[in-house]
Amino acid sequence: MLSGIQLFPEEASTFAPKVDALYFFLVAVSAFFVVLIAGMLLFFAIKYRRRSPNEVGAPIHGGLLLETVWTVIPLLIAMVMFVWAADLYFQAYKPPKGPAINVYVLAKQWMWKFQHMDGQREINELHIPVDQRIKLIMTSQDVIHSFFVPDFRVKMDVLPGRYRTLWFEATRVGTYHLFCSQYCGTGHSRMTGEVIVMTPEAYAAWKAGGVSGDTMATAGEKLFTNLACVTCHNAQSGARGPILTGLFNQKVALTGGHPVVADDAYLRQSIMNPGSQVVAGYQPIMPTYQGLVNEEQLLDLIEYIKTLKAMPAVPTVTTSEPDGRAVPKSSARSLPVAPSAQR
Amino acid sequence: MTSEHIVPKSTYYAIFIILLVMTYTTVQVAYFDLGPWNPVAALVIAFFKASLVVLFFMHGKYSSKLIKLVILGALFWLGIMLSFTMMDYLTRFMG
Amino acid sequence: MTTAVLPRENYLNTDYRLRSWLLTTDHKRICILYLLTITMFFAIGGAFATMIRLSLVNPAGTLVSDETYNKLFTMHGIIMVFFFLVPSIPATLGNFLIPMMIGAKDVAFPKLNLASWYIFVTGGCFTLWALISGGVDTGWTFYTPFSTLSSNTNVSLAAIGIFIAGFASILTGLNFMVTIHRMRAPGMTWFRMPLFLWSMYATSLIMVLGTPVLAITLLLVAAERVLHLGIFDPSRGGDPVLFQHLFWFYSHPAVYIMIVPGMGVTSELIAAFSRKRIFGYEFVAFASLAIAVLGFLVWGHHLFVAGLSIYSAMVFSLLSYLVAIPSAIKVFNWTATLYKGSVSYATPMLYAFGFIWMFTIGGLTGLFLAALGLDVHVHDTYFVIAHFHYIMVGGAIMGYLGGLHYWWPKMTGRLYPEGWAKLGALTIFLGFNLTFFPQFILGYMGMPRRYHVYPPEFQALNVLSSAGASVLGIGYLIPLVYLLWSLKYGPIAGDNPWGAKGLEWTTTSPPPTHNFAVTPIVTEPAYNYAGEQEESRVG
Amino acid sequence: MTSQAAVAPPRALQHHFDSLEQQRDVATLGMWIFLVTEALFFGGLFTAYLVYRSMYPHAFAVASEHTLIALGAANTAILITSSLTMALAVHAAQEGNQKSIIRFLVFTFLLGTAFLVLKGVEYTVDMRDHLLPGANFAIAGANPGHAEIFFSLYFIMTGLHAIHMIVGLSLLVVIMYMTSKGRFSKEYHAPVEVMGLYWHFVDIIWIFLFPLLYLIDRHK
Ligand code: HEA
Ligand code: HEA
Ligand code: HEC
Ligand code: CUA
Ligand SMILES: [Cu+2]
Repeated sequence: MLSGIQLFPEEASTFAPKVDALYFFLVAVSAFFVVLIAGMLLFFAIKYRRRSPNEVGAPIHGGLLLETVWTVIPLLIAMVMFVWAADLYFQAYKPPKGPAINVYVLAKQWMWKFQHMDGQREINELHIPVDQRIKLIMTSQDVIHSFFVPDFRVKMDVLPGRYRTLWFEATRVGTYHLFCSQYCGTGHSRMTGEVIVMTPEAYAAWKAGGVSGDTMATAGEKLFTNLACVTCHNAQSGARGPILTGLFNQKVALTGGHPVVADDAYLRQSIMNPGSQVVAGYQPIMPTYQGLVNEEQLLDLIEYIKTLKAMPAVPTVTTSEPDGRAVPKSSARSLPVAPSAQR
Repeated sequence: MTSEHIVPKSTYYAIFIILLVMTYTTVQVAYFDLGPWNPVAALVIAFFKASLVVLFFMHGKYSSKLIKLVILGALFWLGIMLSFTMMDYLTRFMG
Repeated sequence: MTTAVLPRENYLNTDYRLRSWLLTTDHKRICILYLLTITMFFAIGGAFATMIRLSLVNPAGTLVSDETYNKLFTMHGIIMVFFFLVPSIPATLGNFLIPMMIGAKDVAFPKLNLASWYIFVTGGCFTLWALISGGVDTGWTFYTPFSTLSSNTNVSLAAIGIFIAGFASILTGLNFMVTIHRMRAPGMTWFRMPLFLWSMYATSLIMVLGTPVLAITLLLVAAERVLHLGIFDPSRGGDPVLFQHLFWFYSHPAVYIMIVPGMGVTSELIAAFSRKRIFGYEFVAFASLAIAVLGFLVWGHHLFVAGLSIYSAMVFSLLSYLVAIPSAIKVFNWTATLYKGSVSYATPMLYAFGFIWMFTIGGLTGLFLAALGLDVHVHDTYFVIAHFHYIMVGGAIMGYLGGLHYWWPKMTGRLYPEGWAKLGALTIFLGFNLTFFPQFILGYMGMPRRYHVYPPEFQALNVLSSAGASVLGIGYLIPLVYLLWSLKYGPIAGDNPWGAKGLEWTTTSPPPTHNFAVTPIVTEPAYNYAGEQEESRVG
Repeated sequence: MTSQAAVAPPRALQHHFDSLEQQRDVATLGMWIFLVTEALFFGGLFTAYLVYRSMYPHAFAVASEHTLIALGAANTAILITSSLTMALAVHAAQEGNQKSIIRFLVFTFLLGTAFLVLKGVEYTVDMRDHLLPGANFAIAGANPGHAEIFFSLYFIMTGLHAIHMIVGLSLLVVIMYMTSKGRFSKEYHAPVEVMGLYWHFVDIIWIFLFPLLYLIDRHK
């Protein structure tokens, strides 16, 4: 598909034509001003060229009307650009509610690792179905990287210690470049890959053939047992740690701090640095798992915790509700409040 | 701005006493639980102390308009740096 | 203009010993010192650029290794920005002209002025040392945590070098501000000042207010590397984006340090070569100050995809559009100045045209980048590279070269050869556009910047760009050669070869050490070519 | 400077100025602008501090309790006193009283030195208590990473302040020497004044550092 001299990227996502429309508007405005200014410069330069060595220019000082015109008109044009572009940005960076395929992205020097809910793991290749919303939950293991698919017109920096969410919907079957666009060291320009957009059928076939192990949630569940998390986090009365069911996306009251929402970053922090955010009513006895779990296992654990809904047990759907809003607000966990918490 | 203003020594001593008292106060205040007002109190006092130093010890009060402008400029730019940076951090987790 | 000999006594021939140069406090000699130093840095930076372009001819990147390539663009960026373009116009033309234009004998702090040069050279030596002893590979932006935790090159050394050179910038800015406030000749009110001075004042303001923040930021990076402190370290809960805030708090305003002086020069050139007062003088003057102030409010536009809050991004985008307005005002006023002027096509004027045109293109593409939804696509691609080279190479350097040609007769007493100069200007213009226009297309197609190897479909445009760079390189050599030649063989210029207005043209070329035989008394506004009486105004 | 030859104008007048008045004015303006740059220099650190304190209020509160408030408070008092003596030195200069200038400069110098000595003691104790960020860092009751950020800021901020003190002390020595050579008079004493501005500024920085680093949440 990439043949000959190409001067324009493909439009392969729902977002791409929108960006291109804005781009063409800007090109048009720019062309207009460039031609206007270059043209006037040349025109005046020729028309009023110096005809005798001692000639001087006319005594013109300025004009308020003109100044106003060329302040206000560019300002208005600029405001159009601003509003248009800001709207697009919010579309790109605020994931819409509703079903989506979640994929975890782990960036490291110098490769991309993808983990699908069903357990498929890929390196530098991302298989996705066409015409479906994809949500990437991305983090980095070392330095800053950036996830960039030009043909989709999407890009987002991937930061260590933070989870960021990028979404898109591919509209065309094909293979597209994936670049790391934030400089990340020696192999930066080799930290590339491919996004393979497939028909639903092909995608289903790929998924069926490609399972290399457990789903993320299952893998997480195993870890939860193997790492002895269950010894403290269980439903028995007198358990030493808070019950984690339905935790995701709920407000958590903390000792000595404002309440926070239990998002991906919070869960990660709770496991890596338990002491930093101590749930109100509990003692800071949970050990840190820094060094014991790697970023990938962390993602599994988090995915497992997310699936712990107030309802039955481990769900196996690939299209989990984004932001876990499925949990009714009323089913918020009852926090055991020890008397000591009421300081 | 042409003729130099000589501040009487008594003013310096008075400011000095106020500064010491404020230092004592700020330490004492820190031991009271004022909730969110603790840092506010500490900063108000610090700002007050700094203003006294600028205005009297550094003769800010008696200086030319230009120098007053320079001082305000510094505050303004510090304000930009602090507020625009915090603008990011305070709205990151909104919606 | 009758005599064909150089003035017997001038700042160049008072004393020929090296000592008299190295210990001079004469702002004009300090200008020459800077001129030599930054030309050297430009050549070094240009050499790196040549290597970059050579390597990019081949998509497989076989010419140099990945590490080397990364060091190439890092050192290219660092040297060009901090050691060439930031000091370029202020430290050379600014130094030479500010006292002359306000009718003073020297800047406010002559010794400090010399000290600034030594500080600059010291910083330069540190950076060159970092370069020779293995290089740096962080990009000129030093993003953490790569620079603090990952890179194992001479980051600290380079950071310290920039830190030191930063103080030269701060002290120069401080010196200029005080000079413009306090050293003006009788009658030289603010609104009689040439626009170059307004632009230098605005530039100085940015240098003084921005550079210290860069200094502390780089110091933190060095401290994190050397002392293992943790300010930006994500494994301790530090936020790498905070580094970006602090870095761009300086580095966005710094882009205006690089362009506003060029704008000032362009104002002078347009006025002198159309023999006319700049249209809307006050608007152009205040536009400089507006850029300086607003320029501090937009740094977040470098962080749109970096993890900035989207609301904050919106504010920064809005303000980025606002800061474009004063630039627009300037462009329109320059154009309007030509109307009913007496336009000459001398080489400096050609550079002024080039400046306006290239700056307009560069500036307008800045609007693409400030557009939030679009920046998501073009951020960190060659589109950005093309944007800033259009402004910095097409704009700022053309302004610098134009100014250098215009004041060359004043600085040296001799004229450059006009025919060669026009050829040089044309070559630079063509070479430049051939180099950087294809990069806009490359960028929109998605070629990321700082890429050593790239997919083969980008090759054609890259080859075109490299071809342009060769033309550009030759273009820069032309002025270098004939300007050197003119030092000895150029025709004697006389006091005012252009028939221009301005105090600097009232003294001899080259001027005497104390600039003016008697302190001038100013009675008319700048650019009074038409010989008007001034409506009375208090400054 | 070069103008020793000129007889009529005062010896201290540099050739490119018209009057001592202008010269003094220029010197103070220059110093004030320099102090603005210093303010922004520390401003970067204050920004970092504000960001992290707002992110990790708990860790900052806990970590701050480990600073030595008695030494910090004593040092605050010392610096304020040194500012007083510095102001009095400038006063003496304005009155042309050579002896007083020297006397007050010496006081200032001694107080400044005392500050640094106490600070040194404090650093020693801090390091003994494992508060220096790095491998040996240890703290109870807070996330060690976040507390390390606090102490990184603590050491950088107080360290840079201390460096400014050292520069100030060196400049004091120069000014004392100039005074002893009889350079200053009622008419010309700009260097003393400029020195004073710098010294007070360093004091102001400390006035902010003290509550920010030592006084978070002492009431626990
Ligand atoms: C001298 C240098 C210089 C100058 C003057 C500018 C000027 C501008 N820059 Fe640029 N910029 C850089 C140097 C410069 N820039 C550099 C070096 C980088 C990259 C750094 C890096 O990452 O390494 C960069 C990156 C950069 C980005 C970040 C891109 C990214 O990384 O994703 C953005 C985003 O907003 C931006 C915007 C602007 C804008 C809006 C202006 C405006 O000031 C331009 C204003 C001018 C005009 C608009 C033209 C004249 C006006 C008219 C002809 C009238 C018509 C006008 C309207 C309709 C409004 N620039
Ligand atoms: C002032 C700033 C400035 C200037 C003038 C230039 C000039 C040039 N730059 Fe660049 N450039 C930057 C600032 C600048 N640049 C920055 C900040 C970056 C980003 C770095 C980063 O990502 O970190 C960058 C990055 C950058 C890249 C992208 C690299 C990448 O991302 O992978 C490229 C690629 O083409 C490039 C090319 C060029 C070229 C061809 C020139 C040409 O204009 C140069 C032409 C000059 C010469 C060829 C020298 C001519 C020689 C002489 C006149 C003298 C001979 C003298 C003696 C013998 C004494 N530059
Ligand atoms: C020694 C007992 C213990 C073990 C083992 C333990 N935890 Fe915890 N955990 C706690 C306690 C106590 C708390 C509440 C106090 C706190 O927040 O630190 C907690 C809190 C949490 C929270 C935050 C809960 C909330 O309501 O906000 C998460 C998430 C968590 N643990 C996950 C894990 C995981 C995953 C593991 C295993 C890899 C694990 N824990 C192992 C005791 C433990
Ligand atoms: Cu990863 Cu660039
Ligand atoms: Cu910018």
